[in-house]
Amino acid sequence: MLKSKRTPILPPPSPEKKYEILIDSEQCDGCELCLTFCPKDIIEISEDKFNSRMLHYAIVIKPEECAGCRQCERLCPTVSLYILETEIKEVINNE
Amino acid sequence: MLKSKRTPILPPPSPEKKYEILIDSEQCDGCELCLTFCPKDIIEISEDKFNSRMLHYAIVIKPEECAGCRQCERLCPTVSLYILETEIKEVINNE
Amino acid sequence: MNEKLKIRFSGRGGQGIKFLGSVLVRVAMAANYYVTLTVDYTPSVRGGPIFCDVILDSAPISYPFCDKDADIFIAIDQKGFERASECIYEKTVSFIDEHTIANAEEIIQKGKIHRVPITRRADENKMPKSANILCLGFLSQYLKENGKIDLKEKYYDQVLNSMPERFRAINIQSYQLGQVLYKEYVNKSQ
Amino acid sequence: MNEKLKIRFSGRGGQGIKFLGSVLVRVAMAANYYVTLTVDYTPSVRGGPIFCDVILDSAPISYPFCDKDADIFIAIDQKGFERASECIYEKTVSFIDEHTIANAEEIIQKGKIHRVPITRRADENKMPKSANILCLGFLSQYLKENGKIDLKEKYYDQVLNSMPERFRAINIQSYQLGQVLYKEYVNKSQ
Amino acid sequence: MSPSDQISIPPEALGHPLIDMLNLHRFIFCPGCLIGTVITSITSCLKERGLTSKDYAIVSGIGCTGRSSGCFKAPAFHTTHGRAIPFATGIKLANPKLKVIVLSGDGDLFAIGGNHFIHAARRNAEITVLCINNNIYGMTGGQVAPTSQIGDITSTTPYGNVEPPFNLVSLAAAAGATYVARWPGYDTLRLQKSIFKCIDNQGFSFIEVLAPCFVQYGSKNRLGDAVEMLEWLKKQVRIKVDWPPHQATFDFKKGIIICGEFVEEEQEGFSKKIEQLRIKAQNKKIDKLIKDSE
Amino acid sequence: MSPSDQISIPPEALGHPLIDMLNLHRFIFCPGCLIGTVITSITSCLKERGLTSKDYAIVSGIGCTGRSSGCFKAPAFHTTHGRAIPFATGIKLANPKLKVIVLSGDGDLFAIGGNHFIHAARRNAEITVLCINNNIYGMTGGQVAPTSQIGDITSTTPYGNVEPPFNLVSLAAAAGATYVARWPGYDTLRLQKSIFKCIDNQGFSFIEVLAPCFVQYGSKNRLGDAVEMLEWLKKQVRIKVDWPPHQATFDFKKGIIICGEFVEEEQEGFSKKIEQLRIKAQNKKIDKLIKDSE
Amino acid sequence: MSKARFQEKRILTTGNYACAEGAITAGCLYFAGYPITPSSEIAAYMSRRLPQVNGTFIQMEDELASITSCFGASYAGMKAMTATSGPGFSLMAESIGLGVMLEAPAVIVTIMRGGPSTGQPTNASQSDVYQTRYASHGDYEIIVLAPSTVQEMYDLTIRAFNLSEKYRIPVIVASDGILGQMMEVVNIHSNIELVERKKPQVPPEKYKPFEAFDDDLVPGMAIAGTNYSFYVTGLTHDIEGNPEMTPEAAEVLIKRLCEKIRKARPQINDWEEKHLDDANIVILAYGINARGVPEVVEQARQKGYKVGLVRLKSLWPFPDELMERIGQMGASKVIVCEMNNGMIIREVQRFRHLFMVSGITIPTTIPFSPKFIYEKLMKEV
Amino acid sequence: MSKARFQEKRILTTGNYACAEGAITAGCLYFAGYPITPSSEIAAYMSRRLPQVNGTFIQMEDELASITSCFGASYAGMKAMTATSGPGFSLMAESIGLGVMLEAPAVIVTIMRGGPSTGQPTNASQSDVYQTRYASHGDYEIIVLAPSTVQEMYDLTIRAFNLSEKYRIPVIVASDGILGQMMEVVNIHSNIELVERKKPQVPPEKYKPFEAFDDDLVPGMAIAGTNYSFYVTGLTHDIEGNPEMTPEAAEVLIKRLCEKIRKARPQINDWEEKHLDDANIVILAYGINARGVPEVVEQARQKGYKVGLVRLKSLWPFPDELMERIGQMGASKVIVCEMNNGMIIREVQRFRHLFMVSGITIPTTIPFSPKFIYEKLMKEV
Ligand SMILES: Cc1ncc(C[n+]2csc(CCOP(=O)(O)OP(=O)(O)O)c2C)c(N)n1
Ligand SMILES: Cc1ncc(C[n+]2csc(CCOP(=O)(O)OP(=O)(O)O)c2C)c(N)n1
Ligand code: SF4
Ligand code: SF4
Ligand code: SF4
Ligand code: SF4
Ligand code: SF4
Ligand code: SF4
Ligand SMILES: [Mg+2]
Ligand SMILES: [Mg+2]
Repeated sequence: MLKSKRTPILPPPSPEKKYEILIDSEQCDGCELCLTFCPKDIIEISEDKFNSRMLHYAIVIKPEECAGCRQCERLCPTVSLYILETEIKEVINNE
Repeated sequence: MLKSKRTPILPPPSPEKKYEILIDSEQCDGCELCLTFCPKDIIEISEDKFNSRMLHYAIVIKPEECAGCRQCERLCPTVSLYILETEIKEVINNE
Repeated sequence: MNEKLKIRFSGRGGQGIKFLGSVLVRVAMAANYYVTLTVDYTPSVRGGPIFCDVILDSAPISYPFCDKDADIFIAIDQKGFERASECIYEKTVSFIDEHTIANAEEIIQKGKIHRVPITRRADENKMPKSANILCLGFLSQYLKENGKIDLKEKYYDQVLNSMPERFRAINIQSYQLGQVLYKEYVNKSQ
Repeated sequence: MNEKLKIRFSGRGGQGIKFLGSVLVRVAMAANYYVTLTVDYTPSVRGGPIFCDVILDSAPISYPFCDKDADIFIAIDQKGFERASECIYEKTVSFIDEHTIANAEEIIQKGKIHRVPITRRADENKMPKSANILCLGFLSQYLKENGKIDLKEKYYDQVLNSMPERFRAINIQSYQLGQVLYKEYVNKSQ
Repeated sequence: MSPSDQISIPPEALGHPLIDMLNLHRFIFCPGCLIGTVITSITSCLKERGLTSKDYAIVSGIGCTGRSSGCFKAPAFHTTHGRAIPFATGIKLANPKLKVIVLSGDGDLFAIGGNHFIHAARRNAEITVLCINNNIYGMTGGQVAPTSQIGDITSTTPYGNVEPPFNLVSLAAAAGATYVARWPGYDTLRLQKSIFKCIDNQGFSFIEVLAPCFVQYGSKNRLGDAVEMLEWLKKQVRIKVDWPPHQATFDFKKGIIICGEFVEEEQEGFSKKIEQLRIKAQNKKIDKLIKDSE
Repeated sequence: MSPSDQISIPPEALGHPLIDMLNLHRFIFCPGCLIGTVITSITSCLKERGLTSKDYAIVSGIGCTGRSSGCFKAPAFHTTHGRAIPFATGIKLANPKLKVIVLSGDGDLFAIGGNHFIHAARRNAEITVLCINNNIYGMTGGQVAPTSQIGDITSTTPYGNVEPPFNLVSLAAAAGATYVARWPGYDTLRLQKSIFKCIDNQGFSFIEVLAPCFVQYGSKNRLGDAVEMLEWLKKQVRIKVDWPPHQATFDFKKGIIICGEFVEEEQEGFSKKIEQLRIKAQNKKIDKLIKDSE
Repeated sequence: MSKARFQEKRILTTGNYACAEGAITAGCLYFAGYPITPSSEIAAYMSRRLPQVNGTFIQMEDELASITSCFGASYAGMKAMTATSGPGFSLMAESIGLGVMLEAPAVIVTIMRGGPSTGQPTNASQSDVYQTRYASHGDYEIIVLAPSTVQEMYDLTIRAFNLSEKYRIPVIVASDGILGQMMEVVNIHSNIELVERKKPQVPPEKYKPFEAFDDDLVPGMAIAGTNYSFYVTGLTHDIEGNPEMTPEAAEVLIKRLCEKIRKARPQINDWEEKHLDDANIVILAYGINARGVPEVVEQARQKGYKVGLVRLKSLWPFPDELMERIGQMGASKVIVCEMNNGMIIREVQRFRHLFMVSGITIPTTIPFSPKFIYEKLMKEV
Repeated sequence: MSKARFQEKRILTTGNYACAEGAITAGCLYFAGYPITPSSEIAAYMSRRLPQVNGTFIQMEDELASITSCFGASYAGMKAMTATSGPGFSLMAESIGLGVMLEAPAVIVTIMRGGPSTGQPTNASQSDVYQTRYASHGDYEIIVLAPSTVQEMYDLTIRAFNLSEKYRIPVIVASDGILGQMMEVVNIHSNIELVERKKPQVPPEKYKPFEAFDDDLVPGMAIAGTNYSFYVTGLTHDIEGNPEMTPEAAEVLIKRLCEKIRKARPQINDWEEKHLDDANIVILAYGINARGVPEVVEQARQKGYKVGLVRLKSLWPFPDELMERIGQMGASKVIVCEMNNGMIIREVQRFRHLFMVSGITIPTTIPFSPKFIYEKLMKEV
């Protein structure tokens, strides 16, 4: 495992937004890029699960801490990962 | 004709040497390079003579003033011209 | 009559299928057979299908491919399987990975098909990259117990031991794992 | 019978031989003949040999070269002459430059050979580069006086006058010089 | 969202915002290879600029990166090895309205294709060239590239490479490119900023993207797996502003790679100039010209 | 010696000191073309260094300058258009004792042959490349070259050239040449000094010799005859010392051409490095290697 | 097919200029080339003419770039052309294969000069005839036309564009140094048929770049800058353009690519014939070297010899059917005249079961004169 | 001719390695190449081996450079080789002509893969057979060998060097992706005949680089770094190397260059034959695709069919004499089997006056299996 996981890009704090990290595990290669560059250690590679190509894929371990910086999304080389952003206020209004 | 004929390369003064300018007029193209860059105006293109290719060739008009800088020799693109250098002293000695 | 054996291994790029074949032909050569190894592969990015045919013969070999006449077919990847399975005929014994290959039975419908957890076993043993040599051990055990030709353990040993030091231990381990898997498998299925 | 005339011009690169040919075919086209012009040349550095064949015919032309059947051969350079002279046969009338070509008589030995001071005359008149159009004038005069076909002065005029302005005067002058040369030459040699 | 939920999300359902602009089945790169990252970076820039597939064309040569063009849902061209740039030039000149992007490998663009690169840069042809510099020939099995460093072990330098690499940034600048940048492939934010500039630049633009191939380059030179190599790369990267291109050091041995934007110049592009020629030409009389050239 | 005497001196009798090293009948250049001058300059340097034809080889590509190799009495090679440098590289590597000189045109070396140039420079292959830059394709009838200047009229730019030229000096430097100079062709003294340095340099050396073609370039751009053009050239030349290569302006329109020596570096040459590889290789065991690669 | 109207006229011009003007007539708007004797005048002419008609001329850094950029331009919707001669054609070898695979229309003019290698740059030859057919690696069919007159330099260049658009394939006009440089009168017709490439036959969502719906096996061609997205590749591919690495995929694709040309042979093959009905001996020639033959045939006929003439105006695909017809019509011998060491004669020899084949095949640079051919003929009658 | 001694041994290796080791055996000291699947292992092997034997390996910037630098090395006295596959060979087209003109010995290995264009890089094919013969412009003859086994990859590479040195011409070894990658046992013989190029036969003052004194029409070759001065050019030249632009010069030179190979056909042509004496049908194949044929022939013979076999080991110059012999011996049909759309079959068709010709010519990437050939054969008997 890596010693330094942080990238210099700091996520902007944003209390009004909620982020969902969506991962397509069939598409995911388990390459670890997303988690390596995530400033918040939110993603992990599953130790036991694997997809049909026998690849252990990425899973989200603490979605609530996501800062929405989208570094993972931009990096994912297989287009498997996507940050779904919802305005918390709006959500409340709608309910 | 050219306005400036001088090149920046000055011939070294050399009283003990004599220079003969040998030109192969069959080989000469009459291109004027030698005379253009000669600092002493020693060569000219013949106005009336021409060689078998109908080219008016270079002739020497005042050989005695040649400074032996060999600029003409180095420039001649047809290897038609050659400066024969003789040490005047030696010549005297030999005589 | 000639002693002759035709084997096809298939997988995907990066699984070391060609290496597996080359180890086997080396063993066979040590055991004094004529051998050929041919490879069918795709560019080395992200695991395209690959298969290789190994032929052992007591006489010189002319045509070096399986042509719907493989004695043994081993497949450890879906795409490789799909591309390679046309080698099978009524007498082929196929060992098909249990996890990585779907609907093998539908596609093949010929010969004898065994499902074996090859890649899973390698993965479980933390050496997913050694599934190829695991296959070798598996095959050697099969040949010993059922094959037309048994290449003799000592030749396997000889070749495995001549490998560069840094790979030797893991290869021998995978090889043995393969032998164990076969025995387990046989126990389970028979 | 067809009216047909085959002419070859030869010289060296830079003498404008191809241009000469192209002017002549233009004249002939104006005079309503079928024409072809073919060129044989070498790279444009320092005057390699060049020749061009002009064919005028009252009927369509198939083979566009002189093939030991030139009616007229004009040569103004040694190398060009050497390369081109095989067009000559018993009936060819050759006009060979007096100064630039040696031993033409030895090489040709066929047809009628005239020696003409073409390049010298151009040089003397300070237009060494116009020897080609001088040839045209010379030829036109010859055709007028002796040729199988006379292309008529008006067509020459028409083509010469349609040239770009900056060349027109000198070309017309050279053309006339050529005509004069022919007349002088004829007076001298007959 | 719990891990187990994820297994069933198919790509379409995932709703990735770029999915409509990409052909996922043509992502054939090794797990962790940044080629995929660069593809999505370009795609998001195109999307953000509001460009659709009728506005651009993607051209690549041959190699791992060469396979990238097929990943774009667009007019996408997989040409011959080294010839992406002239192909792209043809497209651009025939339809100057298109944004033409060349995405190819270091070997493709700078070994066999080097001449086209310098000439397109010289001409200031309005194309954007992104080079994925993985320091090796990935596709063909890890042979030395003109970007491999001295001492590198590759399939064809078993005793260590003795040829100094090109500095792509200096070369591009010397050849005349009007936009030149270099970024590590993981630095997607800066990379995307740069891609925007390329798209907007009215001349030849070049970005060198660092993405050393862990499969062919890393393994032979014992630099670890995909992630370890990026970490190793990261330590060497120095981002500079206004740095002169001929001093844009790229040296794995010294551990220094200067990144940044090195050239940013406004120069009228080639197709614009051709447009002007047409106007010039049309002011002359046709018939006269035909005669002239006869 | 009176003019009339000269007519009868045949080349042999003239006793020109270089006559034995040259093939006069292969001087086929236009009267006043400096290609001949450069040939004799090289020859006198070789002679002065005491080198004979077994010590060197001359290679050229195709073009007017391409015809120059035949002028040398030496192993002399007239190759294919653009390929003089790889041919020369082969000679050098096969026999590193030879001085290998490439003498070719700007189109040959930098249009079609540009890639070989930058790669040989990068490798620091020990060859000397002299480019006669006449700003045009001479041999084929005056088409635009990558050295023609903006606005130039040529056979293929009847409305004026719109492509900026390469700066050969900057390009050579950026590609990695270890000796780079530029001289006007008439400045034979400085040129010869430079040629000596090339011969002595243990790496890739490059001299750009300015010799605008009056036949194809001069005439179309109304710059006068051979002599007038040189005069025109002379006015623009500025000789500089220690000038950085990326600022070596060459601009006929501004009338400034910076000449001088721009790079002079000691770097071990390519064939020397290959020699070292051999030693390395021979310390490993052959049989083991064969097995490795199986 | 569209009719275009031009101003009828007669111009005296060279083969190279006629070729270039033919391209303009055909609608060529893009020329990328690299100068080479004896083709350079085509580039020079295009550099003047194209900007006048809103076209684009570019002199590339070499021939590799020239041909490739033509395919790029073609895929951006322009009719594109390049011109070269043997050495440059050699450099185009690789990308010609790309053109075949991408099914990109483009015209390549090659003005044959003396070879091999640099050879005789200013001289003519017919020694690149096999090169035009087989220079590129892999199995492919290609179309090669062979003009004999300056008029045909014009006409066949137009035809080359038409065939290229129709069959989506690079078409080669193989001329030579003499024809390129020589001057003759060209009649510019007022009514010229121009062919435009087939457009996509389905909307963008359904479009597959290599799906051929019609009998001609030619898929509709989308171009960049429209609403169509497509991926085209030099790799063996399926109808969607996906790289496919199976033997079956290779067979399917290559067979279609070859078959679309093979089956169109009746439309493509073109020749002039004379006196074939009763000919006992047929002289077969093409290009500039055919110029001496008509005279010979007339002369021989006058002497009572039953001699016929075939002048090929298209060289490839080779007109097998014509050979068979010559056999059926009863000729007992075909004499092939070519300015090379024997190329087309090898194709004709494939029909030695139908007639004897002899050749006047000389690697020279001047077309055979009527006298020379007649002499040789007399030895064969 | 010299005998070289090597350590006798048997090694299990791939075709590409065997080829490379064959080159080393033959005395190759220079390799310049550019990687391309499926030939790259040759370069990789050479990069290891050459420095061990004091040779030089260089990976060039492209194939244009690779082949040209081989000719340079050759003229500096080294035996030189390059290896590539179709796309790279296409790029070598121009300079192959240079090699022919300079009469520079060198060996070019082409490992055929699926084409055209990028095609199927990892698959085998035989579709570059015509390219090996005709890629370059101009009239020339060339030698092409076609190995069928890994052993022949070794043997024929050595032979390629020998022929190349003997006739001073680039010699091509045309193999394919399967053979290059496959493993078999190679016997390394202890006694191998090696040929070295003819040296200048006169002292430096009298030396003319293209003057051939002997019947074989091969001039002695001077190299750089000796006392010989010489000028060699790709332009048409006289015996001194002076560029000569006359038709006569072209004819003289080209005829000699072609003739030196044509007249050596009996020495160059090489094939394996079986059962020709009484064969009614002959199966002709070559390269990897010949591997299935022996089984078929034996099987057919067992069934009583008079089937014979010819396996070409050299493709070019094409063995016309062999065809004539097949005709004389009474075969009524020749079936050509090749993994392409029909190439060598066109050559064989030139002998249709002697026998019928049919073909199994498929642009596939897998060699024909015995079963498949047998089936087809049964339709022909
Ligand atoms: C003419 C030709 N020569 C060689 C090749 C083989 N080839 C394919 S890709 C490649 C190099 C790839 O390197 P690079 O461009 O760096 O791409 P990468 O795979 O590293 O992304 C080579 C040599 C080819 N396809 N065509
Ligand atoms: C492959 C190829 N393309 C084109 C040519 C034609 N050609 C010969 S020389 C030349 C350019 C010459 O220009 P340059 O190198 O500048 O030499 P110069 O004549 O100006 O000295 C060209 C395009 C050729 N011989 N081979
Ligand atoms: S970056 Fe993408 S492919 Fe890699 S582990 Fe994360 S989600 Fe999976
Ligand atoms: S957006 Fe991605 S990288 Fe950023 S914090 Fe959330 S999970 Fe981590
Ligand atoms: S050596 Fe030549 S240039 Fe110098 S002064 Fe004498 S004649 Fe003039
Ligand atoms: S430089 Fe040489 S060729 Fe020119 S005029 Fe002088 S002597 Fe004659
Ligand atoms: S081989 Fe290297 S460059 Fe190619 S896809 Fe794999 S990691 Fe990426
Ligand atoms: S055309 Fe120009 S470059 Fe060529 S020889 Fe003449 S003057 Fe020199
Ligand atoms: Mg790379
Ligand atoms: Mg030039």
